[in-house]
Amino acid sequence: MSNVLLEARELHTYYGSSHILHGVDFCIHKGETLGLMGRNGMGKTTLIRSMLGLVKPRHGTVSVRGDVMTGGPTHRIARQGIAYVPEGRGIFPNLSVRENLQMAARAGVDGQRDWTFERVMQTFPRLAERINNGGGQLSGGEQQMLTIGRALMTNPDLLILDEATEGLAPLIVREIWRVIREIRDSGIATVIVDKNHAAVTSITDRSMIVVKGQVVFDGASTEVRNNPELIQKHLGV
Amino acid sequence: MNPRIALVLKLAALVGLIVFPSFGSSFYTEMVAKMLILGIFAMSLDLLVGFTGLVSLGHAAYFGIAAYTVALLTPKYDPANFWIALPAAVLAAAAAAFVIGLFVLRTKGIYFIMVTLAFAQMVYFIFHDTALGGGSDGIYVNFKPDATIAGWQPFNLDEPLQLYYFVVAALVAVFVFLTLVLRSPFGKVLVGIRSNEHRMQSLGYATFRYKLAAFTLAGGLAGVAGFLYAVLFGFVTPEYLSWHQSGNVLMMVILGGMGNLAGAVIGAFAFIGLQEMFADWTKHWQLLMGGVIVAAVLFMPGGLSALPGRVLKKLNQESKHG
Amino acid sequence: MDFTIFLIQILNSLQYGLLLFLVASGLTLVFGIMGIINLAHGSFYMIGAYLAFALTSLTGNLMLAIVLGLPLAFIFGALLEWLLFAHLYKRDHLEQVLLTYGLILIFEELRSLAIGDDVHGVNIPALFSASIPLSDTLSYPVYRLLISAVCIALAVGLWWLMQRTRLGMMIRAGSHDRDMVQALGIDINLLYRTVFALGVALAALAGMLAAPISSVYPGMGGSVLIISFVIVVIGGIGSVWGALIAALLIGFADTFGKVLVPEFAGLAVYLVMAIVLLWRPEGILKKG
Amino acid sequence: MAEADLQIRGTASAAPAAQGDVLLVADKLTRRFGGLAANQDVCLSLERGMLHALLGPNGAGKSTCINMLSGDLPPSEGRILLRGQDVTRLSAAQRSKIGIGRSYQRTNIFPGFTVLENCRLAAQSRNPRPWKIFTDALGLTDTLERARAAIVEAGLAGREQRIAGTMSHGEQRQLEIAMVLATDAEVLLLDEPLAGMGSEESAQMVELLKRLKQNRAILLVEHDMDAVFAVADTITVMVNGVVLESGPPEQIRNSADVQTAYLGDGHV
Amino acid sequence: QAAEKIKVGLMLPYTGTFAALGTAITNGFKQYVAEQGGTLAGREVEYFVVDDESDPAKATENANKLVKRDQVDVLVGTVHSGVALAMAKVARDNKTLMIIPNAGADELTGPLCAPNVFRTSFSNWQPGYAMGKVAAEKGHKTAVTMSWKYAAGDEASNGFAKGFEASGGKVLKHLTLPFPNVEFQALLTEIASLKPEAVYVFFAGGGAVKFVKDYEAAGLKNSIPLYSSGFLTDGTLAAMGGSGEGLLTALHYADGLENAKDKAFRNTYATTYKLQPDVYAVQGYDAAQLLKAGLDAVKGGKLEQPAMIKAMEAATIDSPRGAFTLSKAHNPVQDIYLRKAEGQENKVVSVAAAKLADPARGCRM
Ligand SMILES: Nc1ncnc2c1ncn2[C@@H]1O[C@H](COP(=O)(O)OP(=O)(O)OP(=O)(O)O)[C@@H](O)[C@H]1O
Ligand SMILES: Nc1ncnc2c1ncn2[C@@H]1O[C@H](COP(=O)(O)OP(=O)(O)OP(=O)(O)O)[C@@H](O)[C@H]1O
Ligand SMILES: [Mg+2]
Ligand SMILES: [Mg+2]
Repeated sequence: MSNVLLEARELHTYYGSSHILHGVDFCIHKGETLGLMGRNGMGKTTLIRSMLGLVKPRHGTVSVRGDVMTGGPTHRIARQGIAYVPEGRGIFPNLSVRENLQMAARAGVDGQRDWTFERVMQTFPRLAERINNGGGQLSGGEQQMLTIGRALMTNPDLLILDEATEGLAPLIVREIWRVIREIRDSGIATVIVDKNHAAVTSITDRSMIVVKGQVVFDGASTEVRNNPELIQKHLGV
Repeated sequence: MNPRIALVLKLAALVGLIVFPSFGSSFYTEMVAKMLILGIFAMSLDLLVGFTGLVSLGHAAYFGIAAYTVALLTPKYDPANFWIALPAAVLAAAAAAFVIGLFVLRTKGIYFIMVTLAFAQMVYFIFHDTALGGGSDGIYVNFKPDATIAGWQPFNLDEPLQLYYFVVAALVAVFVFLTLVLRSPFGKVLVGIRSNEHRMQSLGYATFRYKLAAFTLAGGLAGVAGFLYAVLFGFVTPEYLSWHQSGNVLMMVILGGMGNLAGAVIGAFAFIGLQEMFADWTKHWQLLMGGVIVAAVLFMPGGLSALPGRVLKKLNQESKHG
Repeated sequence: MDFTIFLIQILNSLQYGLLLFLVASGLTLVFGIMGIINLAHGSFYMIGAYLAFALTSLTGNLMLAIVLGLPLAFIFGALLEWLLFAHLYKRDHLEQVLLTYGLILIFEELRSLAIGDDVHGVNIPALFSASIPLSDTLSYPVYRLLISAVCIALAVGLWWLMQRTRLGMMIRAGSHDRDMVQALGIDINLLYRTVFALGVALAALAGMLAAPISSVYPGMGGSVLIISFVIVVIGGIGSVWGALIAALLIGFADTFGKVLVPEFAGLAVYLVMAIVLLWRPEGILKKG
Repeated sequence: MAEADLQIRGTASAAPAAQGDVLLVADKLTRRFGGLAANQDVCLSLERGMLHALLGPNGAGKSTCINMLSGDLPPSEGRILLRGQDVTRLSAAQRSKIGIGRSYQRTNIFPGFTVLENCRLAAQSRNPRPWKIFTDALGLTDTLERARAAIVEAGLAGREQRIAGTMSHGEQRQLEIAMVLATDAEVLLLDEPLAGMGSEESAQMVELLKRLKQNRAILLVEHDMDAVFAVADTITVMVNGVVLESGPPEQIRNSADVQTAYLGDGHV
Repeated sequence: QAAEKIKVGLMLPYTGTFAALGTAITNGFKQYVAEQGGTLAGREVEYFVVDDESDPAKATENANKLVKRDQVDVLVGTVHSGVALAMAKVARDNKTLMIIPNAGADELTGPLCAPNVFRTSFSNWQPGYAMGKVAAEKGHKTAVTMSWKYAAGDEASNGFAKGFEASGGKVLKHLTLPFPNVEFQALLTEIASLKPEAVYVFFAGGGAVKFVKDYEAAGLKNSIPLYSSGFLTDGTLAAMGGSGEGLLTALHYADGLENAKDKAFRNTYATTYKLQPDVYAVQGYDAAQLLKAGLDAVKGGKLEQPAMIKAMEAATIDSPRGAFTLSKAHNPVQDIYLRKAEGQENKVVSVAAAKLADPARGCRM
């Protein structure tokens, strides 16, 4: 059996009549860490949402663990061990912190229950202090932690983090990078979208750069790190 | 839709309305007059629902208060003075909206819907349960208001045709008035409130006052409709204020397409027109009406006024693909 | 008012309040928690009452009728959700208003075509047809007390379902962000279908239980609709306890309104609602 | 309260840049949520020409502080002074009118409107006669110009006609800033303006902040330390609702307390 | 050359709460026409039907539909008083003949009476007054009245109070509850505390069923006798499931009248419509009779209203309820029966008030 977890071929996605993704190929293997980079509005989020079936791609295929599941249903794709931390936070403000976590809890595809409520609490002690508060009452950063914690409660094999460190204090960010490394070491694959390129390239194995809905680079992260022009050209730094 | 086409269509509709009485019988003329009045009523509600985002389920209260004002101002054996009755009716409605608005505008969303309903029900019961306006049986307006000033009578509402044109003129006036209001900075603020009231506040708009102004204005315009309705039919019943009436006018607004003044009028025409048509066909007309409404929701998102745009878009797409 | 009578009026208020909660319970679920605006709630109540009438005539026993009727109502609800409501979640809430308004008309007509426009009665099951004497002239029907008991059980059950089970959490989450719930691997469509059907079944149950005391007549749905909305809103959307408290409050307002200020009894309920919402613009027990 | 009294705003651009001109003062602000004191006796002062950064770990109370200053949240205790006048009891709208503008950490825009209309509405709030109901709003040319200028400054040029809600997350964050700029406020309270923006946009924003602060007073909450140290004149660090330390950037960078509580040592 | 057709506009409720009543009235009307061989006074009858939904807000327009659009010669309707009032205005304004086959608002043949407006049913005052008399005759000294808070309820209760107090009784209190609220418990408790010797109520339809059931369940049926206008038990006894047994009500019609006319009427009705006739069917039937009386006056010629009105005013209607004439105000002068509910029937007990005429206060005609 191949160890490709999630794969997209020739994806074309539209919002109404605007063509956003122009034939994107994507794949991620078990245990791999992948950085997804690009300027604002280039289509990173759209790519992720297309693969999860939250928007329906007009052409192309998405396969999960080898099964074609283009366009959803989202919950079945997610059940294949894929967890998603959306940009701009997707907490449920009308649920308490505890409920936000509990409602998502389930065993992984192989029955693993590495991530328990207690472990999430240990990872984000700040959440433990606010456990009975409504999700909507949390500070921005606390909400971000909650979203990540909630994703982990599903014991995923692939964790997709879309700007997961947005609004987090430097200490916590560092903690998150540490957790991601730990996750990688435990064999969970990760897709990271983040504006901190240095961090992304240093903890990922592979990097992709998206420009105007097309993949302009897909290769080892070391290559990006050693090639400032690449960053300069496509990411504008 | 292209604004120019829209304008042409509107003018064509207006011409249609003007020549209509020469084709329709007096009964149909009266029916169209009724639809136009409800069109005014629906536009006034659309100012709240479609533009300001305030879904009022008690709008019939202001309509009814104006109607009762005419009825109570009309002596038993004489007509009321038009120049007193109309302003009095509109002011009474606006004043009621202002006072009720002071209370209800403190709530939001679904709560707002319910509190407006509650206040309207209170007004309803005042007219239904007390002898003030003839109680549950209603009250007659035996004579239509007289517009004579100093011996000169600019128009005579007793004359069905003149009444009809008066209603058409009122509709046009309200339409133009609201169009101008919505184009103004004030109107833009209302639309902003609908989209994101909180941000409006932090941008420096005292939103409560704007909402209160809109609520009062809408109440007053509903009063114009209520006045005309009482004059047209000569009979006022508490049912004019019932929540069914509020619900119906809301349906007209949604069916026509919220946030579109012409849509509100179209909604009123469609709602009443379908009702009439089906009722003529069968005793079980409500079944057909219900079916049409359900179908409209499923297949016509955005209401009737969004339909031409959607059709055009579809045609465009097809011609592109073809 | 002498003291015994006063106590009896309090009992009346409580009992009526509980009955109102029963009627509003389906709406609490569908509207309060799932966020679906359902004007056809009254129709489901009416359908329940007519089901009770039809099935009681068939089986001769209300209890049996309820046992048969509940699954029917549930399936009916699931079908409706699948055919109609499922298409509207992403649209403006007001389109639900329009849709359910259309449904009211349809159901009322279908009822008229199928059963006619007569008034019908359903007998109280023999088991509960006794009365308990309260004063020299007045006694209290056991069946009403039974309904009150059912009502309390329902309130507890609903509360438990919504607040204590993961299912409840998922539903509440779904009312806020359907996409996110799906992305967590939950089949939101199935979930919503089930809960909507449950809401319909609850409304029908209310109709079935109320049939023997309220009788079964055309237009009966309309009378419960507004009061149910009032209760859910006063209670605070999303709160089962809030709805219960609101129902009791309305029970008191209505009962004492009729006795103490008969001229304005019609206003009483709405006055209470207006006052509560002006005092707490988000209901008595607002949920975050 | 007559709105006219409150119209004593000085137009930021017209006033000469006078350093050391204290505009906004937070005097012992306290805010409790139930048992939690999200802010306790917080004192801050914002001067014209200076950028004051407010740092702290997540949940420290930074947004709560901004909410109190902007009028979104009433303080439990304490006072807020604008140009020496007590404004504690004014509503958010009134404060905005007299020159306090803010951006939100959680994007807070008009999603159904175009970018231009978003900013035009912001600019229109400065219209001296907002109640005129028969003038064409789009005919108010200076309002329109101010809106366009703000869009350009926030780096959204060319995207005026995009529907705000259909833009990417980062673009929406840019719009969030553009709207504050369009109100032409003298005191800017910016809650994590750089969050969600790409590196290029961030860099532009830092330049913008440098320009803006010349004749305004700015309070900046931000977790991007490179940006903060590039623009801040004063830094206050909060932890658990109380001010831990306040002073010039160098002092903060070297403070041991701040290191352990917020910055952490070592790098990624 | 056949005489000109007569255009009859039926404006009745065919949907909503009163749908069954509207149907019964229509059936009765058509039955009489059928008995006359499908014609009235030799004229073919053309029907125009409008469902008034019992909605006063639409009433004027619905009436106009018949009067202005269809140009009917006579307007027949309706059940709901508020709707009937709006109709009467249209009839007066357009000088269209109108026959009211049910709505009982006193005003219609009181202050608002008109030469061209007739009623073949009753005024709310009539059964109330008759019942008041009977209650007092039965030796009750005190009574409580109860109804929804609307005009019909107030009028019926007033009638009762008049009849009761004229014969020496005293009404302690008039209890009301908002229409159409059916939670009676609070007021039943109030009755129990007032301890009157009799209770008079005015309810109909679903509310009537619920009231009677609640009255029994509260144990009041055995301690305080309940009296009512006949609508309480007309068409509702089956639904009451025994709770109504033995109730005394007053109305201008009853089961078991044992007159030939009634027997024939009932037989035909039952065979034609596969339904038992009720008071509403009778009222519809009599509306047709009254119309025929008018048409007879103009033979096959032009429909001259003055002649028709004169004939109608003078007519004696050979009704299944027993013959009746019309008062000056055009309301029936009729026997009001005391009836007792037995099984599904309201059996006549006696005549509660013979040839009772509505006082028609305020009628200037
Ligand atoms: N709902 C929508 N409707 C129409 N266009 C959209 C919609 N959502 C996104 N877009 C457009 O699609 C393009 C890609 O957006 P996307 O959110 O994928 O960008 P991104 O790379 O994730 O950017 P960011 O870093 O700012 O999050 C943008 O130009 C955006 O304006
Ligand atoms: N409405 C509320 N009810 C209860 N607690 C609240 C409320 N709003 C904020 N809090 C709590 O107050 C504390 C401070 O929140 P605040 O949003 O000010 O933090 P912050 O410093 O902005 O954090 P971040 O950097 O994560 O945005 C947090 O612990 C938060 O959970
Ligand atoms: Mg993105
Ligand atoms: Mg914050």
